[in-house]
Amino acid sequence: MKAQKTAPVRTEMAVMTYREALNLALREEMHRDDRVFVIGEEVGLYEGAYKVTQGLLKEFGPRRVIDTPIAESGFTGVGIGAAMVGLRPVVEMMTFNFALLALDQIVNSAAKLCYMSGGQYNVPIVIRGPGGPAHQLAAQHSQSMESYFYHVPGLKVVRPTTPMDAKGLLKSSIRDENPVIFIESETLYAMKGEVPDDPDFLIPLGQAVVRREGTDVTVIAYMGMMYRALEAAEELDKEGISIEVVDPRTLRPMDTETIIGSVRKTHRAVVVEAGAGFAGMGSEIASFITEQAFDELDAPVERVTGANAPMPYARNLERAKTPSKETILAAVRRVCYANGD
Amino acid sequence: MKAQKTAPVRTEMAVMTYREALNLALREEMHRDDRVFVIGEEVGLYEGAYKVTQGLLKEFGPRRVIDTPIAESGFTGVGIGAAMVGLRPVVEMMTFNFALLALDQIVNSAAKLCYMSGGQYNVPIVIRGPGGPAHQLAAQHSQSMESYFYHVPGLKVVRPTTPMDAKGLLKSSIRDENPVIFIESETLYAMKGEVPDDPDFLIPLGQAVVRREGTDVTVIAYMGMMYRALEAAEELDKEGISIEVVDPRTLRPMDTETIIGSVRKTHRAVVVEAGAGFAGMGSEIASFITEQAFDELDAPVERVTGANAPMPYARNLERAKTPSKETILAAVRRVCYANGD
Amino acid sequence: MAQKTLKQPAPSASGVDSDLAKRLLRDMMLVRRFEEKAAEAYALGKIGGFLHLSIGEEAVAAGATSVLRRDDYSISTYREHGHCLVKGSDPRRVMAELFGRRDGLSKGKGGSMHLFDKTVNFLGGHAIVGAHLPLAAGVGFAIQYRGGDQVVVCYFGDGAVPEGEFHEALNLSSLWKLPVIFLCENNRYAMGTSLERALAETEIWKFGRAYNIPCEPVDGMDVLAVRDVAARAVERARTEHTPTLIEARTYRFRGHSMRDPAGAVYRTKEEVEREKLRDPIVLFRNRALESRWLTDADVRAIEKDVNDVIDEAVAFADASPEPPVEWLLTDIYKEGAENRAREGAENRAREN
Amino acid sequence: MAQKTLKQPAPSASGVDSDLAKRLLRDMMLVRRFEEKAAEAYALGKIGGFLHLSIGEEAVAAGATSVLRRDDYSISTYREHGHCLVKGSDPRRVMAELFGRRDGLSKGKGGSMHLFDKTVNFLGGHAIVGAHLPLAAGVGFAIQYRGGDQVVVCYFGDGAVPEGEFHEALNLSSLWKLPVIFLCENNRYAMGTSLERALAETEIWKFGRAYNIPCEPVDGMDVLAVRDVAARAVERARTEHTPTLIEARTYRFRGHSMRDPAGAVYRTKEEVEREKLRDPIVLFRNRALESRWLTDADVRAIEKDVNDVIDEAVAFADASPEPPVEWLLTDIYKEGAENRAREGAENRAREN
Ligand SMILES: Cc1ncc(C[n+]2csc(CCOP(=O)(O)OP(=O)(O)O)c2C)c(N)n1
Ligand SMILES: Cc1ncc(C[n+]2csc(CCOP(=O)(O)OP(=O)(O)O)c2C)c(N)n1
Ligand SMILES: [Mg+2]
Ligand SMILES: [Mg+2]
Repeated sequence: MKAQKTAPVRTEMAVMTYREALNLALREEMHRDDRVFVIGEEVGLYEGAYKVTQGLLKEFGPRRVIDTPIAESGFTGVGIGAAMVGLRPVVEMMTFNFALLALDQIVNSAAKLCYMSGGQYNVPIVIRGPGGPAHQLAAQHSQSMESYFYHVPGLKVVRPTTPMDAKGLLKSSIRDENPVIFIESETLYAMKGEVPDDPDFLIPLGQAVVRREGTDVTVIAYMGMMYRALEAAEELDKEGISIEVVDPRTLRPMDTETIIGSVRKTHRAVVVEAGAGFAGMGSEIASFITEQAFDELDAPVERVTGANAPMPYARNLERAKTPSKETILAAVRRVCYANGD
Repeated sequence: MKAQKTAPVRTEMAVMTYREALNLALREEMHRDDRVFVIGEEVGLYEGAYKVTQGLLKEFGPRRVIDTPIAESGFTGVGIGAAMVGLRPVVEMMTFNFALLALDQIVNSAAKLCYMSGGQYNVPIVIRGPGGPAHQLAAQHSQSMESYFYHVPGLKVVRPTTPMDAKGLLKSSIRDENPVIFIESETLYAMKGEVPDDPDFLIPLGQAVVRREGTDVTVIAYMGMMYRALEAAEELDKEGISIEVVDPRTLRPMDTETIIGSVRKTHRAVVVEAGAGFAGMGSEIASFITEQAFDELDAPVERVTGANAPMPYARNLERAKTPSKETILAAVRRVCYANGD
Repeated sequence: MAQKTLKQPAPSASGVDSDLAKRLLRDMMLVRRFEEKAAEAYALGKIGGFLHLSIGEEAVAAGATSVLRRDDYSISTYREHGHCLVKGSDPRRVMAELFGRRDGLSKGKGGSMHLFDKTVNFLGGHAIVGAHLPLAAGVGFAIQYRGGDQVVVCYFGDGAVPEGEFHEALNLSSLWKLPVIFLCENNRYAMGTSLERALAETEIWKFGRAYNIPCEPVDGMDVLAVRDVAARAVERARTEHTPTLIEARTYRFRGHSMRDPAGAVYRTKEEVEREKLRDPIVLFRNRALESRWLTDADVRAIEKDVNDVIDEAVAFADASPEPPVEWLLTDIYKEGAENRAREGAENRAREN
Repeated sequence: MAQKTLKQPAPSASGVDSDLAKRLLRDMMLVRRFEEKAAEAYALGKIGGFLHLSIGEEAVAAGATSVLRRDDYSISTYREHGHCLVKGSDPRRVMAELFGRRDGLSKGKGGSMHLFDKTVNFLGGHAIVGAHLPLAAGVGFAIQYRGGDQVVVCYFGDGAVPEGEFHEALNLSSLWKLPVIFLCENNRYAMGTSLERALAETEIWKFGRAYNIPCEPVDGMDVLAVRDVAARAVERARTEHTPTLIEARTYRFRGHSMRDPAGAVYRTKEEVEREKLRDPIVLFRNRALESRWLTDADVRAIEKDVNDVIDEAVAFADASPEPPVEWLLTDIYKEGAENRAREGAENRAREN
């Protein structure tokens, strides 16, 4: 993987897991700002269902690390109410599947209070937790959840792909004045990477990053799909096809410029997403690329998406549900040879 | 407006409002099938907040027309449970804004039970009510709601634009074996149109309709936007630009063939939607058109969408929020003159 | 209107004096007059959308708010004109909001259902039934987090009780000992649905027992009774961080909204007429005169003052211009130019 | 297992005879053995995802189901192996489902958390905490709609009580008099959260009072006690359409799921060991022997039978093939070829 363009230059790097990077971000922000607190199911005594909040209760005590009953709408509403009057809650969804129970609070309260009050009340809340396909958790516990949020004016939506992003984007989200939906992934928590020590290291929301430079095809992908795209890129290298991989990192607001910039160079684009394809993130990305770079495209933008089905439990079906390296390879080859070249 | 292609030929037509057409569909299906019942807030004694269920309590009694307390998740769950064991509930959302409170039930129960049970239990439920922009109801009561549903495998999503469609599509939805999200519009209830008397008149889900034939540009639009598109078409006629208007009617499953067929003829397309544009229905329609008809497009597909903002209350801001005839005209002119011609 | 000194204890509900009587009567009459004028403006098309009047229910807002400090919070539903006005909001800016004008509390973006006023800690104006109960708990949480001694009053209707969020909010508030007063304005109907058709237990206050919190019913047409029960709840919340559930039994004299003609389907004319005999303003005015807290002249002075204030509010709202169309795209996010530039980009399709 | 004749009244809970004792012991042992073997298979990687064992809680499923007819319904959470098995499902097909194989109850698409069996009216297998309570009310609604006399038993955990849907479902069931038995398996923890940290009222059965429905606690380790209280509730539901809330006090001997190692953080070893002394199988076996309902030989025969049945279930599951990959796209909708063709089109991007 190429170095991130936004990585700070003079900072010390530590190697840690994605989970530890999130944990570090939380700790740093809680030290920095007493208004920041963490609330959710099992975040305290149990130290998080996925251990993202490990050690926080011990370090910050029960005033700032609050275990809740199972009442997603209730405790999300508590977070929003607290944010209205100036606190900075970080609400953990044990998994984002359960955020549907709080969706009214998120969409009709958090996202709209600033607007409806003419800017009097803003809602600086972060709602975070894992989402997306996980291992054999089946239909109710394994699904891409971002589609319920990125359409909504008033929300910001983040999907951090690397440990470094996990830290830098979570810190920016906590400091943001607006509601931020921050969707991690169970399948990435154990992944290791370099993370700056600097407690002021931030990655601004709304900036995409070029993960790998290339000249022939732009592949846009995030989270697990980004890593599959990198694998596909390595393989295509051998065939002499040079892939540029762009990771949006923030889905709302979307950094269209970086993506368009890359497509202007490569003239071909493939968008990969794990979720069911119909009207997903890929549709939007394909649309704005086509609108803004139509005359420079040598082939229609290809969407590689998960199958249009709920997530099955059986291992083999589950494997078939989500895009593989092979489906990415096939799509890239289509945009390369269908047209132009 | 051109006659609908799917309109039956030998049936008697009655002129009635969209509201009456829905009411007629409910009554016919309740007469036809004792398993059909209507449940929701104010559907009985009050005869519906928007009078769609007028007369039903008197005609069918309290066994089949059930007033509920304000408990959207609860009574939607009741509908789903009843459907699992063979009834055919029609659940009214007083307005679709409140469906967010029941979204978990809709997405994680209704849409997935058939799949998770390996086909043992299906959920023949219709969830219906008005959605979309309404007059000065502000951010929480005036928003496009279809985006929360059309992405979800296992659901069908219907948006009926005319009184005839209201009847034919609602009847098909009630007879469908699957959960159908049927989103009407407060702004259309009083609209009049011809509706077949035939109690077996059905419009199949998943069939788009050409509302107006034309040769130069295909405009895809539904609900209120469809009527604005027709107005724009009349105006453009005078300039010698011939518009074909296609109404998808069902958003999931989407009738891509009819839309692509039209675009193959016109080589240009504009998609109009009332909702906030980012990652909306227009993105999907623009995407599949581009994928499937790339070489035949003379210009990139244009999306005309509502502003990316919550709905404001003030009349002038509200007007500016939703696409107008003028924005449609401008988009059509762009696709006409930008390229090709 | 609300007390200005923060540490002063809430006045006892007994021992009514002339000042207090004036305030309570004035508050109720102000709300009544405001809403009568709003109804007229609605008929003239100056107000759009939904307009929900609290006429008949003014004693709840006036009584409860009279024991609050200015730095206490209140939060409400879409039927909130009264709650907002008695908390101290400028009637002119409230009316301008209903008119959808730039000088409205929310710049005209919220309307009648979404009044907010940060200057008096009025937290809205929420139109999803039940959704603001968890928000109230969150405000209570924040007070506790900061070690403050404020309280939050959360007004809601009987219709919110069957919603899941009622249960979640009460459980969390009890469990965490949050200083929240849940004040149910039980007007016996949620739109056209009477209590009996909505709840397995129609004595709403009894739900408090399930959560082990203090709870009681009160005559919501008696402003002093409301004041009394609210004073005790506020005291408990301030000193012991104990939430309370109060059921104020009241009645709305008008229809659910201006679109619901007096509600003849679901209740009888006789019932409405009978309830109007309990008009909280008439009841309290008579009592105040009888008890010599007020003279006839006092009442006339209040009446005139209120009429003037509301006339001025209407004139102000009428004179206030529409919000500039660019405001469509402001206040979506709280942030500087960078963010607005992005929103602008997303709105490209619309703008050109 | 469940009775076949529909109109026969439920047997009285007193007057235990040898047949009933055999059935109860066998049911509990079957569930225990099934789950022990499932745990082994999980360790071997044959079962994936989450696996939640009900070991220690078997008396609730066995006792309650013993008073149901085959045409009665039950519905449950993700900790539902026991509820499904005792309702009469074929252990081979249940195990195959856990293995994700084509002969599983749900063709391998549901897994451990989503068992469904239409042949025995077992309605799932729901993994969103609280979400199946309204579904249960809906099934009760359908029974009433059709004028039937079936009942539905809805199992749920103590963790579901703070959820809004608990409140909504109980209110609706009471209001509409639905034949639903809400059977809370209170094992004192929701994952790592003890009752005291989740609920303002820890005596869960008392919530029934708020909805004016019959409610009582029962020792969930005593299969006869559960049977007794369930029998009364079923009788009320069948004849009077009255819902009931039962709180069965039980304990899970294992961790929350296979990924939670026995749960050492949130409870003490001593507590777990102490609770294990109340093992419902041991308690009932001893009592059955003492009461001469069963002989040692009976117990040994049941043990052998159960072991054989479960061994066979494992062998069956092992032998069952993976579902064909085309099944990824079936059962999304119940319909004919037309619809699947459309799904196919939508999946174009993936397939080529
Ligand atoms: C969640 C939700 N469901 C439905 C509605 C529509 N609705 C608006 S007000 C109302 C009745 C509320 O009655 P109540 O809580 O008693 O308050 P009241 O109007 O009597 O003051 C309903 C059903 C809504 N706004 N929100
Ligand atoms: C709505 C929702 N929130 C959170 C979860 C995650 N979760 C799964 S099981 C569980 C604990 C449930 O405890 P309880 O209801 O007591 O049942 P038990 O596991 O003890 O049988 C939690 C929090 C979930 N599945 N659904
Ligand atoms: Mg009411
Ligand atoms: Mg438990």
